[in-house]
Amino acid sequence: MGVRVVLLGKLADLAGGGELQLTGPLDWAGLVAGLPEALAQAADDPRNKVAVNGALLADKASLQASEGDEIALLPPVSGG
Amino acid sequence: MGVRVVLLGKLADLAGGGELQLTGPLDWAGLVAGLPEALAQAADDPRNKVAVNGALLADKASLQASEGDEIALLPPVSGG
Amino acid sequence: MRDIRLLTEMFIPGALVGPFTAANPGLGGVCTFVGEVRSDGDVEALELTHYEPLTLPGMHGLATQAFARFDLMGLLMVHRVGLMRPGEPIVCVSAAARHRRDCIDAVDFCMDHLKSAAWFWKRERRAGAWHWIEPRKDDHRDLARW
Amino acid sequence: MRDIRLLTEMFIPGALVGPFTAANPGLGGVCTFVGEVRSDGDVEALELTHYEPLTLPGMHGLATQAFARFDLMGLLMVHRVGLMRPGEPIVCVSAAARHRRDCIDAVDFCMDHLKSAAWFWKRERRAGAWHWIEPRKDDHRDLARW
Repeated sequence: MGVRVVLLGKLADLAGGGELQLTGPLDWAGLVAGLPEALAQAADDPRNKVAVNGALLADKASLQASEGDEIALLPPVSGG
Repeated sequence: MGVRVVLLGKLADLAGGGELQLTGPLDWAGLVAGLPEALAQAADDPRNKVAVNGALLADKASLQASEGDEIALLPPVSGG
Repeated sequence: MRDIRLLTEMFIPGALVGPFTAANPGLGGVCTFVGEVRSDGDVEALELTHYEPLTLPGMHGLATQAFARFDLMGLLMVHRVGLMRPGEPIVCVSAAARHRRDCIDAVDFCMDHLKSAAWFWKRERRAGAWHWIEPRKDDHRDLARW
Repeated sequence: MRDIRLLTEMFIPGALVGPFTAANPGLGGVCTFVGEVRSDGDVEALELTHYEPLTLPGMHGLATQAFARFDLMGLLMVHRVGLMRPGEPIVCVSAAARHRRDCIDAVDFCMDHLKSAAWFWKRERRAGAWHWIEPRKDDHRDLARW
């Protein structure tokens, strides 16, 4: 089943696509370790937010994702 | 020919109509003396403005109108 | 592109704003305010009187101030005079600009000044009797913001 | 009356604002902002990506804040996603209220927050190549006003 990692904005470019599959369970360190190198470096930018199953995390370090969960990596927005 | 006196807003009600004809030349005291009593009292309200031939006067006391001129008495506006 | 009008008949704001927007190609934003006659309980009608030698020059002067103050591409300022019923539009101000802040602020500025500084007198008919409307304190406070 | 939409196809703001205005009888004013894709020199197209589990709830949350903060009768908030060409509308926010200040401020508030706090990512195609747009410093300054 795996953990679905959704990449938004320019993070999708760094990943070569909008989505990755990793194996759970995953904490923040485990997630970063599983990302392609360019993306792993960018993911640590403190301006990026993380959501699990559509709920934003106050702190990336608190990430806990299990098989079947969806993690989203969200760079700063530029809407409107 | 006379001096045409145009009354706006509630000043028209006090005059019983939107327009009066007076005989020129007229300064401010002469104008007030020629107005119906209720209107004469209201005209002195410092919030009222006076225009001669479409040009606002900075100071009512500077009014000088000749035969053929149009004086407008303008109470505070309530537009929009 | 400046379009300033005094109208004596009912108008449809959308019929003015659509062509106005199209007349300013390259814009980034359009802000529009439409004021209507409120159905305040027993208000049957509203009448707006103006003094023609001052009204239209006053609106053009206000438009000139808005163009000087904000980075605008276009300004539409339309005001009704005469007799209106609840639900009818009284005023429509629309500003087109490359950036959002300019067009929103320009509409805000024009409305504050139209309400308190333009040459209109308003009265309402309630239960068959006409009542003049005095300027509200809010209007003076709004003007002091600029 | 609250109408919040994410649209994947081109829309005509006037076709939304007319019915929205009619759906709020008794209003005193309607303020509308429409943002369009600016024809900035060589921009060929704009693409807006969003993260669906956050976008629409985010817009509803913003509408709830606006209703709590301003005395509104209705709020329309429509945002495009997907691929757009210069001249096409991206966003339309319209607020109906009994009084002018509430509807103008509500539109201003929603636009400031939509630009900087909603979950959209924007990129432009120039000379065939896509470029991500970063949030502008102005947007953060605008947010700090509230």
